[in-house]
Amino acid sequence: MNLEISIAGLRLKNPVMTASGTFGYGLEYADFLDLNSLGGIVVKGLSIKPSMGNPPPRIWETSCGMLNSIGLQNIGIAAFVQDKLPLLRQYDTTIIANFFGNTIDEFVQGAGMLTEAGGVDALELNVSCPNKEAGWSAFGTDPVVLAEVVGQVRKATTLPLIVKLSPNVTDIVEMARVAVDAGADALSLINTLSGMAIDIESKRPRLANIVGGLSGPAIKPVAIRMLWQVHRALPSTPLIGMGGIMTADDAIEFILAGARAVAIGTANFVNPQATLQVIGGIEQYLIRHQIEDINDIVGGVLC
Amino acid sequence: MNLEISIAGLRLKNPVMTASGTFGYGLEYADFLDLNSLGGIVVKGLSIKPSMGNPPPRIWETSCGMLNSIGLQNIGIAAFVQDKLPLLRQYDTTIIANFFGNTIDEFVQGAGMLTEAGGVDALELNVSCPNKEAGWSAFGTDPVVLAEVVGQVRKATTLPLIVKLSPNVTDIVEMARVAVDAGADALSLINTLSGMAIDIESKRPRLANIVGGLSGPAIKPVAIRMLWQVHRALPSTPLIGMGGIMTADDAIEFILAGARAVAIGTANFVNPQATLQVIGGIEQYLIRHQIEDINDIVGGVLC
Amino acid sequence: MLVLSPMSETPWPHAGQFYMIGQGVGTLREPLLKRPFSCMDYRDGLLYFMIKIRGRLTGILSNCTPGAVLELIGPLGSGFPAVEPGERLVIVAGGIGIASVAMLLRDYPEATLFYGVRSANDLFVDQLPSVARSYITSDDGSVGLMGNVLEHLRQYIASTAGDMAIKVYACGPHAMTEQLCRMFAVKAGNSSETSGVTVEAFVSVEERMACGIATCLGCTVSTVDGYRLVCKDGPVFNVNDIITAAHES
Amino acid sequence: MLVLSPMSETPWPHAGQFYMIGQGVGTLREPLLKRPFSCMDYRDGLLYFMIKIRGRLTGILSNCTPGAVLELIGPLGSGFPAVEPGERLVIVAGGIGIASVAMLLRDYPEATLFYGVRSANDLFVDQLPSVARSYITSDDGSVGLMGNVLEHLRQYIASTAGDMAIKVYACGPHAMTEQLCRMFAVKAGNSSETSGVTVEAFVSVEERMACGIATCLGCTVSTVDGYRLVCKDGPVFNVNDIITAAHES
Ligand SMILES: Cc1cc2nc3c(=O)[nH]c(=O)nc-3n(C[C@H](O)[C@H](O)[C@H](O)COP(=O)(O)OP(=O)(O)OC[C@H]3O[C@@H](n4cnc5c(N)ncnc54)[C@H](O)[C@@H]3O)c2cc1C
Ligand SMILES: Cc1cc2nc3c(=O)[nH]c(=O)nc-3n(C[C@H](O)[C@H](O)[C@H](O)COP(=O)(O)OP(=O)(O)OC[C@H]3O[C@@H](n4cnc5c(N)ncnc54)[C@H](O)[C@@H]3O)c2cc1C
Ligand SMILES: Cc1cc2nc3c(=O)[nH]c(=O)nc-3n(C[C@H](O)[C@H](O)[C@H](O)COP(=O)(O)O)c2cc1C
Ligand SMILES: Cc1cc2nc3c(=O)[nH]c(=O)nc-3n(C[C@H](O)[C@H](O)[C@H](O)COP(=O)(O)O)c2cc1C
Ligand code: FES
Ligand code: FES
Repeated sequence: MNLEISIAGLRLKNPVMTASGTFGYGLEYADFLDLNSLGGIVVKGLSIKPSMGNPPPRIWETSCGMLNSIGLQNIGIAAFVQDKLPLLRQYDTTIIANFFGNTIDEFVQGAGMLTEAGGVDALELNVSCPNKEAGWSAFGTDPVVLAEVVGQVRKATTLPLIVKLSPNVTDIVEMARVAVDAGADALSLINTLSGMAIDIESKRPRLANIVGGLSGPAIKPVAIRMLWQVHRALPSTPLIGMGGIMTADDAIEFILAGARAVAIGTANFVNPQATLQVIGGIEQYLIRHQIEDINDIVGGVLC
Repeated sequence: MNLEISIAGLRLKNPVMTASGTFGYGLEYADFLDLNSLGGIVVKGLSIKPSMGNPPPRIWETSCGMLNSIGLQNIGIAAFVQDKLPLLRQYDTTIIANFFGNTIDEFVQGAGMLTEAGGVDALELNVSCPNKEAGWSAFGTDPVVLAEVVGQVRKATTLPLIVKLSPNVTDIVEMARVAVDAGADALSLINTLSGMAIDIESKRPRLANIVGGLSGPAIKPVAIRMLWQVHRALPSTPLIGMGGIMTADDAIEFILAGARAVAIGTANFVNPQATLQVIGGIEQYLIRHQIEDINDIVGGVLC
Repeated sequence: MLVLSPMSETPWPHAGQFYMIGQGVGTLREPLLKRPFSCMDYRDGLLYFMIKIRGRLTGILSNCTPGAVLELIGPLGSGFPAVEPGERLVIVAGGIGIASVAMLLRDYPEATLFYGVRSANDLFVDQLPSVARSYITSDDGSVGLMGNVLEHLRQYIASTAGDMAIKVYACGPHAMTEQLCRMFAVKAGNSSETSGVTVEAFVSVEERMACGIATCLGCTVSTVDGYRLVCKDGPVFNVNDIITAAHES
Repeated sequence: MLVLSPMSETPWPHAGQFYMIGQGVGTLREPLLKRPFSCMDYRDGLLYFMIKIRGRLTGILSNCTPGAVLELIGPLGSGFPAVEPGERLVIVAGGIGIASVAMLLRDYPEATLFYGVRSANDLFVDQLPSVARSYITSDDGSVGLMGNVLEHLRQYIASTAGDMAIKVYACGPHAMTEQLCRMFAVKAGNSSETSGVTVEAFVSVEERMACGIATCLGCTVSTVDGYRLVCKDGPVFNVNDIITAAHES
């Protein structure tokens, strides 16, 4: 049975990765599972300078989901490259650096720093965080700005470039096309939906940042729909599916919709070994359905 | 204590209405509750001709939500006016007709028929059903088309005009502005999010129509966020909030975010008396917080 | 087997009617929606259901301990039509479909039952009222006759002489419903199969439901009169009316 | 009171450490996320928790019957620092905050306890180890001394002569944490209040948590060194370090 897949020229031993921001810098989970088992580790979104993120409270649980307004707190690319990357590299898994900037220049500079560092296998360009200032969201929601940032970053790196799309758009297929045309080798979808909750006793928003990103099982139907739409429009573009995956069954739903790989996010908080259980469950599914190669079911939904 | 509110010139005895498509033509629920207690009844989306809707299966339950692809099956405006409206009118509540067309002409004609019929208190223009053909969705997602359809319908009716917005857009505030500028007296938000689910055993979509509309508690954070954004941008426009309301606490969350009225959708299926419990719970909340008038807390979130 | 004691007065159901059953644990409900289940019997003020564990809600129901409080709406739907004097009733059940026809066994003890299961493990005869004649079949032959229940039904009807009209009341999986429609629907032009005896067949069909009370319009089935609602116009339909049976949901 | 028997070997916790506890009912989880709870005691291979019903998960925990299987991760966080010889320990608890300091009562029987509750109903003394001296206060005077627990603490410290340094270890609601910071933080410039005696105060702070293991970055608290994580850098912080205590969540 073959679980190996290839995304943008990278070979992953299995299609299960971690979603950025839900697995720290990877090392935090070494006590809970063998990191060598993972298809890939996508680290917390990095920026050229360390970033404090948003004020607390930063999380609130909603029905079958959670809102977060972490605001891309991170130690900065330099500290990541120096303190975390060498340790991460000791594991036999693919390391993908999720990163962002506050301006196109910062995006370009970040891509350059991560490329030169060596040891990073691919970049995931985050243009889709709903917790940044209003102006920032243009990177992920305005096709013209998206084309510009992807195009510039493309020129700044020789690494495989994954663009992580925002679901908070009218037409996900248009955004996917723009990203691919501007040089993306693969696409990740979806990031969180923009949401809000209010404490009716204190009358205050549950998050200090007022709005936050909704993740977890609640958003899975939206994620599956977007993934399927993008796969149908761009069948040869490798897609990494995420949004509410808790079990292997959820992961297979994404693969049937057209994902070549999947990423586990919120589920890591619920169960630190969620990734391993998903990998094991995918194997069971393939055995039960007598499928030799995971690649045979990518996009296999019968419509 | 005052629960009465006013929306687009209509006085509702309380802010709790039913969401279109989840309460039939109202009469179906007469066995379960006293329809006179409701602030308003919004009937299933009507069209100038009867419509069959989409093939089955049409529903699938997801995590804290449900997908539906009913596809606006309805008996047509003529049958509604003749068979249902006279019976509905016997109740002391506000009757709002949700309606749609397949072309702008049909929208206009529908508005005309419902206006002439007499007995309908207001129109709710549905431009936001995610279960129609791809082209149709332009009514709810393309600002130019939205302006056109709202403007034309505005000219065709003297009734208060509520426009029901789609959440499947990049910028809900822009759509709200366009609808109000084109003549909407009030806005309803949100309709369902476009979603999809796949049966991994049969590899078929759970819905024959492939995609459907996601409703229920899963979408509440998205609905609250959109409602708050629109209220902030258009503080004087009356808003009807909906999306995942199951309890009075949920309803109050919408009211604090800026809704003058709320509509109960999926919850009617879970509990046919959900509307009554929400009304009762709002009263309790006002008593507990010593609030004299429900209008005093509309938009009262402290940000 | 789920036995419920209604907490308020409720009319008793007819054979073929169903209830929407949901869990009522305050505001945290997962799954949210109620699910339809046929009532198989009522006695001593209790309602009896036979439920196969299929997924989310049935999984929760199977873990319910005595005293658990559930929410239920019903009885709903049309049920099987009454059998007229001079008609012979043949009841056909496939798998858990037995739950939907079980009340008929009680109401018509002189009926004949055809009951097909996959294997002996799927059989619940001990909980059923007995009828005059019953033919049990299993796919693997582990209980009763081996083979498809409808094959045995076909032979039975073919060998039935006499002028008594036959009513067939059936409930089973999708494939069985489809085959019954082909066997007995007049429109299909193969009423010859019934070899002279007048056979009128009714099936109870399954479709996913959200409301159970004709408001969500979720439970449609294609009939000669267009889409009909399983929860209101059914769940029992004449095979002549059904165009495409509800899919395997 | 929740008593858990770990299903695999686990290190025992220190006073002030906590566990993330969640319900493990297969794939249907509502709420999804685990919640943090301090371990108040362990003995005979069992972990003891004292839990106040607040909302979703605590509601479910309160309905758990013996034998229920829960998921838990821990022990987590830093706990209270060890008290050095020659230091006098004063333990301060507000309401359910008693759960976070309870293990200190066991470890330091010579300590002094200040325990403030709203009213007699909120008191759980019978389940606590006894300490040398304890002062119980209640807002309504229904048990112990009437009034704010920190007022009594202030008087106690003011009246405490001697050269023994005092360690104050505290846990309570937001407002109490804030007031403790104002009372004891050196930076606040009011160390005079401690009237000559050296007082070093530590509080266990609460913040909403998703992971408990420093990956979600959800549980930040503002300190003089910027944001720190309650789950990793805390939950116990020196009052000198805290800028704004965690909000009432
Ligand atoms: C009128 C009517 C009467 C019924 N009477 C009975 C009865 O007496 N006893 C009984 O056990 N069941 C009966 N059913 C079927 C019952 O409603 C389903 O088994 C139930 O809805 C499954 O709920 P779940 O939450 O466990 O499954 P879900 O978690 O919703 O689904 C789990 C899996 O089961 C499949 N599934 C769901 N519903 C059905 C279905 N109806 N048929 C086949 N597969 C399905 C789904 O495709 C899914 O893959 C009846 C159905 C109808 C419409
Ligand atoms: C390190 C640490 C140790 C803790 N130890 C204990 C303990 O030993 N015993 C104990 O009973 N609790 C303890 N808590 C608090 C406990 O985690 C919360 O009570 C719990 O998360 C509430 O979960 P819920 O699902 O019931 O509430 P939810 O349904 O999530 O929320 C219900 C309501 O309670 C409020 N709420 C939620 N969490 C808190 C909170 N932490 N403080 C105040 N209000 C809150 C919310 O604002 C909401 O309005 C501790 C917290 C931390 C951070
Ligand atoms: C606490 C938290 C932090 C996140 N941080 C990032 C981030 O830094 N960069 C990013 O691209 N996505 C981030 N995400 C989004 C996730 O990677 C993922 O796209 C999203 O949560 C949907 O997947 P899920 O439902 O499995 O969590 C974050 C999500 C959560 C819940
Ligand atoms: C089964 C179903 C049918 C619906 N039909 C309509 C409709 O005809 N017209 C309309 O404007 N909205 C329709 N809606 C959307 C609801 O009115 C409402 O906007 C949405 O479901 C969100 O609210 P909820 O989460 O409370 O259900 C339908 C929703 C459901 C679930
Ligand atoms: S189940 Fe809702 S219409 Fe039949
Ligand atoms: S709870 Fe996740 S970082 Fe502290």
